[in-house]
Amino acid sequence: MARYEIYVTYKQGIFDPPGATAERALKNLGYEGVEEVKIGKFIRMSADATEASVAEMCDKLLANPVIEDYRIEIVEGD
Amino acid sequence: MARYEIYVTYKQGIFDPPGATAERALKNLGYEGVEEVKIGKFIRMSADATEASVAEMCDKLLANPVIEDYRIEIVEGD
Amino acid sequence: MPESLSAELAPKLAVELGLNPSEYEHVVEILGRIPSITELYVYSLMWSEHCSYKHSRKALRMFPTTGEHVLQGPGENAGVISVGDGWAVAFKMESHNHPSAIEPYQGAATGVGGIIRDIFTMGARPIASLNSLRFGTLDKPRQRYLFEGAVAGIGGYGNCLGVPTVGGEVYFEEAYEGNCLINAMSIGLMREERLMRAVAAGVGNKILLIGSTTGRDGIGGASVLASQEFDEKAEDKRPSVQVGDPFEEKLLIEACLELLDQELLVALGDLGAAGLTSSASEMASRGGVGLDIEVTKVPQREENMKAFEIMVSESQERMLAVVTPEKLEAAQAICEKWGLLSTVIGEVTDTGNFVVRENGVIVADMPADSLADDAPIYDPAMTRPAYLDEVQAFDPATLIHPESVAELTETLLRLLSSPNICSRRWIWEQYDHQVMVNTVVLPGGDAAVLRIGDTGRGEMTTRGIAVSSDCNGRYCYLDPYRGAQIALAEAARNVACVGGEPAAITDCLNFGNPEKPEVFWTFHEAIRGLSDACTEWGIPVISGNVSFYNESFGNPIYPTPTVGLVGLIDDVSVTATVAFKDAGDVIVLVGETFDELGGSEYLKSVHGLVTGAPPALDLELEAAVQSAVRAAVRAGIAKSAHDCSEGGMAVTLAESAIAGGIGCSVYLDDDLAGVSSLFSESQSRVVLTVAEGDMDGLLEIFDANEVPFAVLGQVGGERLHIGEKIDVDLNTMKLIFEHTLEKLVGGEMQTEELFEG
Amino acid sequence: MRFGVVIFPGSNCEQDVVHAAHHLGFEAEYVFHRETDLAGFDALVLPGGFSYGDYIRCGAVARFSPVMSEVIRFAEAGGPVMGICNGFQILAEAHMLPGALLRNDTLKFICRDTTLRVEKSTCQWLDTAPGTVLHIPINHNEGNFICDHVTLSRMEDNDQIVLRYCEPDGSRAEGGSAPNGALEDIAGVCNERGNVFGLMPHPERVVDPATGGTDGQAFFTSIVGTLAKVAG
Ligand SMILES: Nc1ncnc2c1ncn2[C@@H]1O[C@H](COP(=O)(O)OP(=O)(O)O)[C@@H](O)[C@H]1O
Ligand SMILES: [Mg+2]
Repeated sequence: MARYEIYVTYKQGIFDPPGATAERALKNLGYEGVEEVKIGKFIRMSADATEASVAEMCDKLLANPVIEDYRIEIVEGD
Repeated sequence: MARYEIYVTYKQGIFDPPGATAERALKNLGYEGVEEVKIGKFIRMSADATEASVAEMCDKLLANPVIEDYRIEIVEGD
Repeated sequence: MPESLSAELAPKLAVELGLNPSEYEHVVEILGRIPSITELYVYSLMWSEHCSYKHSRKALRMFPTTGEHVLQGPGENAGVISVGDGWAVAFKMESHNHPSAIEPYQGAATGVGGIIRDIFTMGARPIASLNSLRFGTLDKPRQRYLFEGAVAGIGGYGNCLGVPTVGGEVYFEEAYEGNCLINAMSIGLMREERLMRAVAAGVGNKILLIGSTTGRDGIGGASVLASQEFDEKAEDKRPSVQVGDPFEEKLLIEACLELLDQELLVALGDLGAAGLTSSASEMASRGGVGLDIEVTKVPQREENMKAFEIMVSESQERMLAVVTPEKLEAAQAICEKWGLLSTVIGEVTDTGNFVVRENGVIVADMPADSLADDAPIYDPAMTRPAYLDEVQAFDPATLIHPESVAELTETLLRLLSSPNICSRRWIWEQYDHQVMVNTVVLPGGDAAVLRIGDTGRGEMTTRGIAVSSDCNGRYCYLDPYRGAQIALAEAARNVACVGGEPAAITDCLNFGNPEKPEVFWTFHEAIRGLSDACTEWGIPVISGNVSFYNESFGNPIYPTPTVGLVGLIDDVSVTATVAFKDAGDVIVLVGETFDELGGSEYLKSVHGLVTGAPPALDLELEAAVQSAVRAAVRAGIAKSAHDCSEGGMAVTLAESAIAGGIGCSVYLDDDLAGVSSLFSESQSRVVLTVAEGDMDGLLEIFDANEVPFAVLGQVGGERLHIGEKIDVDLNTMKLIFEHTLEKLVGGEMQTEELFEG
Repeated sequence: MRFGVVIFPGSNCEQDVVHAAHHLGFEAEYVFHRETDLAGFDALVLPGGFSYGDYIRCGAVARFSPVMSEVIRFAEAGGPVMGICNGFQILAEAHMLPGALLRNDTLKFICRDTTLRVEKSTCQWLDTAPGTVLHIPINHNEGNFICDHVTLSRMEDNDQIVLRYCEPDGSRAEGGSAPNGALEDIAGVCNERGNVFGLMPHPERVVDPATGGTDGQAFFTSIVGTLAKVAG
């Protein structure tokens, strides 16, 4: 059983409406030094599976290859 | 200018329907060893701001302190 | 026998859980011993204000609850009326105020989820929702956050279910700043014979828990949030916020309706406030039977949950069914088909006791009927609040009023930019209001109209229902008796404007702390007013909800008895909207305008005052006006119909012109000062338009109903022209009217600036 | 003419589609997502809704329902498939149609009438003349169509863009006419062959004049002509 953390983000060049809106809102709140806010997904799971198998889960379901990239990290294994 | 990564997740004990759905879907796809899938937000930004100030942004806007926790990481500073 | 708490601990815990010492003594008396911890939790919740109506029950008996259409009155999960051709409609309104003040999106979403469960529990398919909202003013960021979040939550939940949200109302007033109101109404449709009641029966039958897993979310929510005053510490109660799962609810709807279609259930109940406890004990006490539940069978999403936690958890999207052993397998197969968990957690017994076991060991054993029926009933003290004399004595004539055409026109624009009057498009565009393809009259007018029928099965009718929810809290603050009557009058008038005949209402009575005599007096007066009008007009109350302790920082909200009304329409192809249609159509006022500026939006927007006596209401005249309007609409004569409410005649005309994209030219011949003529909120008025050739027919209808009326002028042009009073072009009005709300929400400007800009 | 209307857990416009078909005199039947036999249907519709709650991404889970491999087979054999709203999202997730649907740029759910311009396309589901402006409501949170440049120019070259949001006069506003931020105002696209079609607006809501209008009728009637041509 290992614990995985998966980061799903929009591909370079894909406009990210929530990120853009958050950036504008933060600036409105007075945080002017904020830039390039991007909002993606952060998925955690425990899995009796190899990293390759987790990558497969991402390719199939957890990320959409047309618009998203992902990165997998193993937090702890045993 | 520093780059921050922020991980927003539901607080302990709060039900996470997207996570539960993902878990069921993965199991249906044959990944039976998957457990405790939780889906949160992964936010990246560049900011000319201190970590304390980023925490403030989280409290005010990026996370919902009533139901979510967050963690901030500095990726690179200068 | 379950293990009692210690004699020292029990009374202390009882107080902490909200039971007062005499209520605790009563529990001991019923049980003949000191309660166990599970029992104490169960009683404290079942006897909480929210579940037991202990302060309101007596006053609610004033309501008339029977009538020709009523199939099920108050007492079940929702009321049901027959709407013709064997079709029946179930409906109810409920508050989710306090959870929404903590977390507006989830609070509002789970509010919608809860009321919709009440509807399909009755065997009806939810077909429409309405929402009645109150917030503080939008110049405060927190209020914008609450408003935006609540609207998103209502949409997020209802849209996902595929139930159209077709109407509602919203007001922004300082009085709601610390305590917003989120009242959700749901309406469902069924064949009459399918009506289901949550009555457990049949010794040996299985108790089936269907739907989501049980967690610690919302533990004690009902008693903690809804049964005490709301203060700044409320944020500490965070863990009790629940996250809604509309997807699960959608599956529950489909599965439960299929279970009922196939006649596989003996009883069905939803798990709402106080969770398993209230649902199971109500089913048992209604059926006069006992239940035996094993808590370890309940599917749990968290570890090490205690028996009492499982019993009182308010985890959402769960239903409880009673099934005979023979039909169990078939029933579970349907749950499985819809991807839902279903678990037998107990059995119906003949003991009359509600027994809870943990691994076989009894942890609670209570007479089932004592939970529902032995709850305390109070007769709270009442005192007429002193402020009433002062406000009612105020004479608006003592103020300096605008008089010139320029001033009056500017005043109208100011009213059109009032957040309480401007277009609500920003709200309803976030709601799917068309799914099920039965919405005949969309939001944006007076009442929404829905066609009756099951499109999915091709069982269509020409019948329809008209629905509206209304309550002007300001009027109720200035005079709760009259204010409550006006709430009903306005709802009924809105329904008359689309050709509907009022059939029944539901209500949601939002008030402050009932233990304060002044608050309770307003509550009692509101019910009395509503009851008197309901009786006079023959409109029964078939369901409702009381929400007390709506206070913040020690001040009660305006008394807000929201009325949700359902009216009947025989032929949905003949209805009317508020929009002016064609140039040359004659504009007619049904009813009469009086010098009644008390409590008006004009006094508030222009003078910053909430005072004066609210407009008078003549019950007989109101009924006659509605009947005349309904007849004109049903005869196909009325090309538009719009009632006068907040903002008065000028706003009514402006709204019809904006909606139709065509102006009008009228003259108000009423001997009143300009402001009264234009902005008075006199009741029992409706503006109709008819083709010139239909005037004779219209006059006949007026004659038959003996209503006062006046011919005001004609539709046409691109301006709103009110002789000697107002002259403004349509576009100016439209821009202000249509965009105020989104701009205020965006924090882009304050009302004042918007107007100046 | 017999439509199969596929129900996924969380679909909620299936009865609307069936009603539209019935209103126009066609047969329509529900197909539950676990079914694997599509024999007897002339055309398939994937209706709107929130399949699997739209969790993870709209359409992401539904794509793996048992019926989907049959839907793909049906389309590959030339059978006409139309995805409306969530149905479009599912077809895109299943790579039966190009592109993806992001969150509306307003970050708000939008339910309102829109004006759409019919483009010149190979779509078998719509024989309305290019340039015609139709009034059809939208109802979605994620209808912001996007694809990469290569895909876009390929779609343009192949006449795969079927519908664009437009101004009431048929023109496209400079800053875009799409209420949701969609790339190039795209509201509906088809595959190269023209038999698989996805659109965000809801034509089924404007088929029965009692509750809407009639501008959506062509989306159900055109396919009859197409199929007749193929058969003939
Ligand atoms: N919260 C809301 N949700 C949905 N529709 C709303 C809401 N508030 C107002 N509306 C709609 O906006 C229109 C105008 O509302 P309102 O001014 O309260 O009408 P009236 O004065 O006729 O009761 C109505 O169609 C109403 O249903
Ligand atoms: Mg009205």
